[in-house]
Amino acid sequence: MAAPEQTAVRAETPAPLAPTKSASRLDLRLAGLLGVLVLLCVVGYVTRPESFLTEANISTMLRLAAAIGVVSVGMTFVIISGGIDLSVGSIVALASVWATTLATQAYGPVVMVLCALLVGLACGMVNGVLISYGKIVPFIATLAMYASARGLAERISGRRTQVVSETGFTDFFRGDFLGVPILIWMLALVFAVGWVLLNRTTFGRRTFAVGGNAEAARLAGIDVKRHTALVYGIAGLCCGIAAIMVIARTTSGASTNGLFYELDAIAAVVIGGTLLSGGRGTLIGTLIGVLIFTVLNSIFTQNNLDTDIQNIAKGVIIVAAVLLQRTTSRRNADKT
Amino acid sequence: MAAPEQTAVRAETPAPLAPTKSASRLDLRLAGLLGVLVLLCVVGYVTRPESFLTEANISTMLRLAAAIGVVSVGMTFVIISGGIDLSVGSIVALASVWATTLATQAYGPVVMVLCALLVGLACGMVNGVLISYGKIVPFIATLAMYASARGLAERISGRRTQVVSETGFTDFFRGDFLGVPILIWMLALVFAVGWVLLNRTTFGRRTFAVGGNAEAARLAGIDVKRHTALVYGIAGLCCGIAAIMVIARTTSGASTNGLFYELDAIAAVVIGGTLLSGGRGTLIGTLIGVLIFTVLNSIFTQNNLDTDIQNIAKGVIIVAAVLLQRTTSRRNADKT
Amino acid sequence: MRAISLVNQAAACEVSHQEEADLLLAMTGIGKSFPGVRALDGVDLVVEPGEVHCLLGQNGAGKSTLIKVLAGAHQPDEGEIRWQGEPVRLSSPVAALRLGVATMYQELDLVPGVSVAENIFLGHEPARFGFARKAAARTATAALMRRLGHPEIHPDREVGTLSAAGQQLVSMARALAHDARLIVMDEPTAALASDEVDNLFRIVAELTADGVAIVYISHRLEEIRRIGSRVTVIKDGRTVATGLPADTPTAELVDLMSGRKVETVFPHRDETTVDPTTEVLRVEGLSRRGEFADVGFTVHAGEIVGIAGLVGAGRSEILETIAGARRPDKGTVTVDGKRLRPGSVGAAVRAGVGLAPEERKSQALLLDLPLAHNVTLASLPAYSTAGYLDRAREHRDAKATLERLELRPADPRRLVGTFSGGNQQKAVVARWLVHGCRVLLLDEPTRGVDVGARAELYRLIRELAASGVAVVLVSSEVPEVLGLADRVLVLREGHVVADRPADDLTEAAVLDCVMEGHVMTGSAHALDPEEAI
Amino acid sequence: TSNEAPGSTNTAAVAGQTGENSAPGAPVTIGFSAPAADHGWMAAMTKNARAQAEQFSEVTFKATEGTNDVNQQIAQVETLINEAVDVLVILPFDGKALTAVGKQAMDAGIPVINVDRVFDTALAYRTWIGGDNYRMGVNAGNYIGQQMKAKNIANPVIGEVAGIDSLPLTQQRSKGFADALAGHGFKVGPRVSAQFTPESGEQQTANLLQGAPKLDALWNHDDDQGIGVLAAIDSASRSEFIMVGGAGSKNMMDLIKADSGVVKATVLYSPSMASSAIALARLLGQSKGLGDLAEHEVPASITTYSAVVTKENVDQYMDVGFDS
Ligand SMILES: Nc1ncnc2c1ncn2[C@@H]1O[C@H](COP(=O)(O)OP(=O)(O)OP(=O)(O)O)[C@@H](O)[C@H]1O
Ligand SMILES: Nc1ncnc2c1ncn2[C@@H]1O[C@H](COP(=O)(O)OP(=O)(O)OP(=O)(O)O)[C@@H](O)[C@H]1O
Ligand SMILES: [Mg+2]
Ligand SMILES: [Mg+2]
Repeated sequence: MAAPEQTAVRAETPAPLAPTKSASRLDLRLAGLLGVLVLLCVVGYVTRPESFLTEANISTMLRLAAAIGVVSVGMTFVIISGGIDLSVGSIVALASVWATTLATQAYGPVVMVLCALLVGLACGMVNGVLISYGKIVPFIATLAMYASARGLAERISGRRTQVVSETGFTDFFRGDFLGVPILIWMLALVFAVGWVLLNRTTFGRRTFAVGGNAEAARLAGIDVKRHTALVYGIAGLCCGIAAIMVIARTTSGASTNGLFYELDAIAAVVIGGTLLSGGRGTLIGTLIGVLIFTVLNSIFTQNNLDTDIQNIAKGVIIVAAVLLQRTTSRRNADKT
Repeated sequence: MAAPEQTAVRAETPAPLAPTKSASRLDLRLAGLLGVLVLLCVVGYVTRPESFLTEANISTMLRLAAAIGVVSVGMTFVIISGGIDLSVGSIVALASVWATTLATQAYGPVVMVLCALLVGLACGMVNGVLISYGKIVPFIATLAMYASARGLAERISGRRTQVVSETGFTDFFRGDFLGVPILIWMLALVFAVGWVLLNRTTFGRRTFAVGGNAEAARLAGIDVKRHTALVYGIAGLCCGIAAIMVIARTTSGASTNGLFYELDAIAAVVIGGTLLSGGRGTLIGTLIGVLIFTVLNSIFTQNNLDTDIQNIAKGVIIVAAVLLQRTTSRRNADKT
Repeated sequence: MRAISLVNQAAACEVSHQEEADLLLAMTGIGKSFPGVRALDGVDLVVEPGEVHCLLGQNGAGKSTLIKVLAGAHQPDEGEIRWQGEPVRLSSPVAALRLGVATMYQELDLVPGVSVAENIFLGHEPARFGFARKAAARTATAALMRRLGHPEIHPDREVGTLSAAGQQLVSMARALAHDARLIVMDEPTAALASDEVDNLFRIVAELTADGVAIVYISHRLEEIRRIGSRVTVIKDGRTVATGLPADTPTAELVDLMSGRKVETVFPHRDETTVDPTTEVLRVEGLSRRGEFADVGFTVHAGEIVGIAGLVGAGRSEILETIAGARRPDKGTVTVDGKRLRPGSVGAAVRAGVGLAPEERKSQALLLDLPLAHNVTLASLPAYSTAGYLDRAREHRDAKATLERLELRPADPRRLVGTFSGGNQQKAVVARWLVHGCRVLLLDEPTRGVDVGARAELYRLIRELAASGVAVVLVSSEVPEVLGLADRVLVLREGHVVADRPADDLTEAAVLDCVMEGHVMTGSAHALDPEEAI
Repeated sequence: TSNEAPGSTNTAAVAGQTGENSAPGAPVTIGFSAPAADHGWMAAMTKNARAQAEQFSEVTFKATEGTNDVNQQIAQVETLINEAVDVLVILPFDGKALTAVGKQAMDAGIPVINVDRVFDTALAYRTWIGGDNYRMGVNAGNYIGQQMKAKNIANPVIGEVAGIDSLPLTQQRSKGFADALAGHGFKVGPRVSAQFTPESGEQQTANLLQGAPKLDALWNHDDDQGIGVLAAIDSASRSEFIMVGGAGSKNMMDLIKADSGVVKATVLYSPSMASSAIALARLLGQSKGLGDLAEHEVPASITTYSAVVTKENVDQYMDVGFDS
């Protein structure tokens, strides 16, 4: 969208022999972002030295970050591929509701998990097919899903919060493994798998190509439509995983789950340095983006700040973070 | 986002067979859109023949459409210029609160109106300056405003709904002129002024240029930064006008006003055929887009549909409208 | 129309020894329509192994469309394609690539955000179980780049940071990576300087020696003379001649392409229109760190000053700085005796400076807007009272200007994106003509423009100068600079190394001056002046 | 596909099944407008209203389904006025914002029953029925205060998980809570505000618990978000405090009855008021009074009582417990 920057003239002498590594500028951005995160942690520690950097609080923050983190992984793929997904929150709601109906719960935990994943994947694929084969712009197609999926979730649940009585499910997902909560393991795993998929497989590299120049990708023989559909499928699957996490955390499924996830996820991805116009981005940046918002929230709550002050501060901090991040990366870039 | 279209090769025989009129494809889209609107009206009439197309109901629908319609006018400018504004709802809230504090009300209706307009304009200009001179991408800059403005509205109002006791204000804005409610006049006026500004002035022409190719606009001597700032200022001003309308309708100002206006406005603009990537769009399309959503709502209400069904149907109808609109315009294009 | 001669002696000699008379590719009666346009209307193309088959035609004749059909990117409405005698259906780009047809498209078809190696192997990445084997791709890329004579382009480098020439090399490497039997090159030299062109031709020669066939598209006839085996001419979507020898006289080729007589490709200088008493543009001590330093010159009314130099010498940057699009570190620009505010395009435009930038699509045109809106973009204040546009006058003036430029079709309501390259370039010039500018800065005005349209542009530039405008012309084609300009500046690595009247210079002299001591100069074969007609 | 067991009767509270007034009267069309039924309590309100209307054969029920956009709700009420219903039952998203349209209806001769969130002027409604948010907070505060006294805790840390902070009802509840605690010489400690949803309840409580290593009591405004609050408490393995709920969901009452966890009580804010509102609307439409009162007319204002439900009296209130 920031057309002025993007269309800036780029030309280059054939002369410079030093190969500019493709990642270096990105690395600097990430360093700036990490700086913002560390700064926030310092603020948290200074204001609440007794409780902020405790193991318990870190574990709490990470568990809070888990669901939105997983959704943001999927969102990163979508945005890198040049799209946008407004429906993630609604898909989380639908998957969480569908996986916790009495009927589903009766089949036991495995079926509940499969149900959430399948519902997420299916919704994502519907988005993908509408966008790639139906040629509906992503904003509109996922806006439609945004309305429909939540409506369906309300319909299925009768707008009741469905409590999970299936203890096998809650025991497992609310439990620990090697002293670390399962939710945090899941978050780590999704990030790791996402990272490998994005950076180490042909699928991931093609995602960059589709987002960077879809026509070039098509001419190079990539099935852009199928690829686009799959990317939204991945985003949907991530919503399914997030739904499992939300069910585990709240021991219930409700059509009100996942409210505002779309804004939170997009904000985390964009703060993380992924271009909204596609073709460029990192999952590490997204992870840091998610953590920044989580830490911010924790600081606010622990310091007993009013919601109104929280909101005002949030806006100011977003702007400050972006500006700070840019200044650091520019200063360093000048040095090299 | 739809990169394939943009990168498609465009060249032309010196001896073309049929000179394609520039606007014709857009006109066809608009015709398709109008078809959708008419179709919805027919559905409304068939299901509720006794009440749907009555004068009272049409007036109700138009007054409901007024605030979001005005916001959508500003949003159309922003999107055509290649940006996005997520903060419109929050700005409406802030302006409505600021204009209805006891202190403001004490100065009388004129000051209240000016206050709403100024607050809207100021917020818009802050957005604009952050985006153009601060070089923060529109999504992030307006996301920050989205959080901050609502926070500030909560702070100012102490989260209380502020009742307007200034009867001069309510009497005027809730009144009629020549038998038509003032709110509808205002909507018509804003649309007319917006249309002239967009299609008949240098400002509008430059807006298309900045959104279509910011670098080309810059090299042609247009001050792209100042222009961008002004466009967001206009969007803010529209929010101020919408705030006045909301105050008139609710006879109060509250920090909860304008919830989800950003999504509704963007949806109306995009359904109306304006490209999210900028450079192309019409205000007529936006108006029809707003009306489609309003009529939809009225049909749902009058037919006593459950919210969940409403949501599901809304999604389906959005997709259907886009597909329908495309098929009609393609079929007609083939004929010529 | 002249008779079509399918069998050609000269070409036959060059066909590689193993597959004597066997045809590699035969496309017959290919037709393709787009909404409202019949782009191809029965094109025939026959390619033998090991030949360089040149496609000629005006802008919009259908060359790129034809090769997109061949590449599987467009589906033809009618016609037959035979590959080594077998009928084939090229349903997708993959099908064509499998067959052995690799294509370098006219529009750079690279992904800017990813690395050189990934661009080259996009769609056919070396992979194991879906995991990309980056090391393998890197090694192969490095080898390809060495083969192309540019080992300094690192496989990990982001393609978006390369110059146009560098990107063209990556495209080339990608075509080579496919091990193709037929490589299609659509205007590969449009963005290349002469030494890079030599390098490209060396590789073409290597390929044809291996029996690979090349389909070569270019608007530069002298290139066709140097490497072409046979020529096919396309006009309005039809083949009008095929199997012509590469040394067919220029007049004859131009005649076939345009259906009318164009005397010369490059202009000959007439008597000068310079008014030495009126200095319009004065540039003094202009510098930008890392781009150019201490550039100074003056241009008088009616004078055309040409700037020659290698790609990357900083010519575009100088023009952009004069136009206010870049802020100089030092130095001043004076127009009609008034100093311009540095770094403000608006101030420059108001003072009458117009820039026709290098990349017309990304820097000059609003492809989705009508021609009239594009043409008046810089003069909006003149067409409005208190901001309200006088659209009737705007339309009238635009139309008059378009007719004066013989821009076809001169319909101001038509979207710019639907015009051919040459006509788009005229639209850019029309913008400044409408504005009534004092100084016109032209950056590569004839890139990608066909011979017929070129001649018209030259005439137009001359006319402008004659009306008292000061023109600065940047071009990579030395004969063009020499033929048009009254005075020539030669730029090397951001410094002006020569400033002389054009009459004192020959092409060889300019090239010598341009090349001398340049890092990249591997083989300094200058274009032979004889070849350039 | 819901958790509701088939044939379950206590999902909706209904009134007016006995006495003289239960006999069918003249036909009445009742228009109903409420905010979006996006959480348990609000969903129960809508459902109760519908269920109550179905009890009366002569009542035609026109519900416009909810929205949290006041502008939309105004349009919905206007639509109902245009349709000339006999009585309007309005639960405004924001009482002050809908005052004008309420007045418009009254001016058009349609009596308005204002439910819960009160209009700004009595001119805008014929009868108001609703809970007392301030007293709800007071009752919660008093209960906690007494428990703390009983346990002899001198300086208790008392937490609060509020609902949507920008709603007046939340502010009233919090004020009542703070005032009552002050009466016992205590004050509110850590406070967070959630969104009336289980997910937000869990998130906010998780953070609250981290900020407060030790708690003695916790009041949660809403039993629907309480599901999340309890999940967070469970995750943090905390049990050193007592928790009091709000509104009175069936789920929470079951927990109180079982007495196995931190939940010891809940303060009613029962959605049964919606059922009563419909019953009153019918009476208004038929120009009848309330049977047990001496008045000829339906009273102008009825405030429901926010009883504290504890283990001792829970059975008595099970029938008004709503599905969260
Ligand atoms: N995707 C498309 N949609 C519509 N028309 C098209 C499309 N691509 C090409 N055309 C039309 O087909 C005709 C042939 O265009 P083409 O690009 O093949 O010309 P060309 O010979 O390559 O010209 P140039 O020398 O300028 O590159 C032109 O009239 C052009 O407008
Ligand atoms: N956007 C940019 N960022 C960094 N360096 C740039 C940029 N644009 C140009 N340069 C540098 O400026 C110098 C000259 O650029 P350029 O290639 O445009 O020269 P030129 O003489 O105009 O060549 P051409 O023949 O392509 O017009 C080069 O060293 C190039 O690397
Ligand atoms: Mg071409
Ligand atoms: Mg250049």
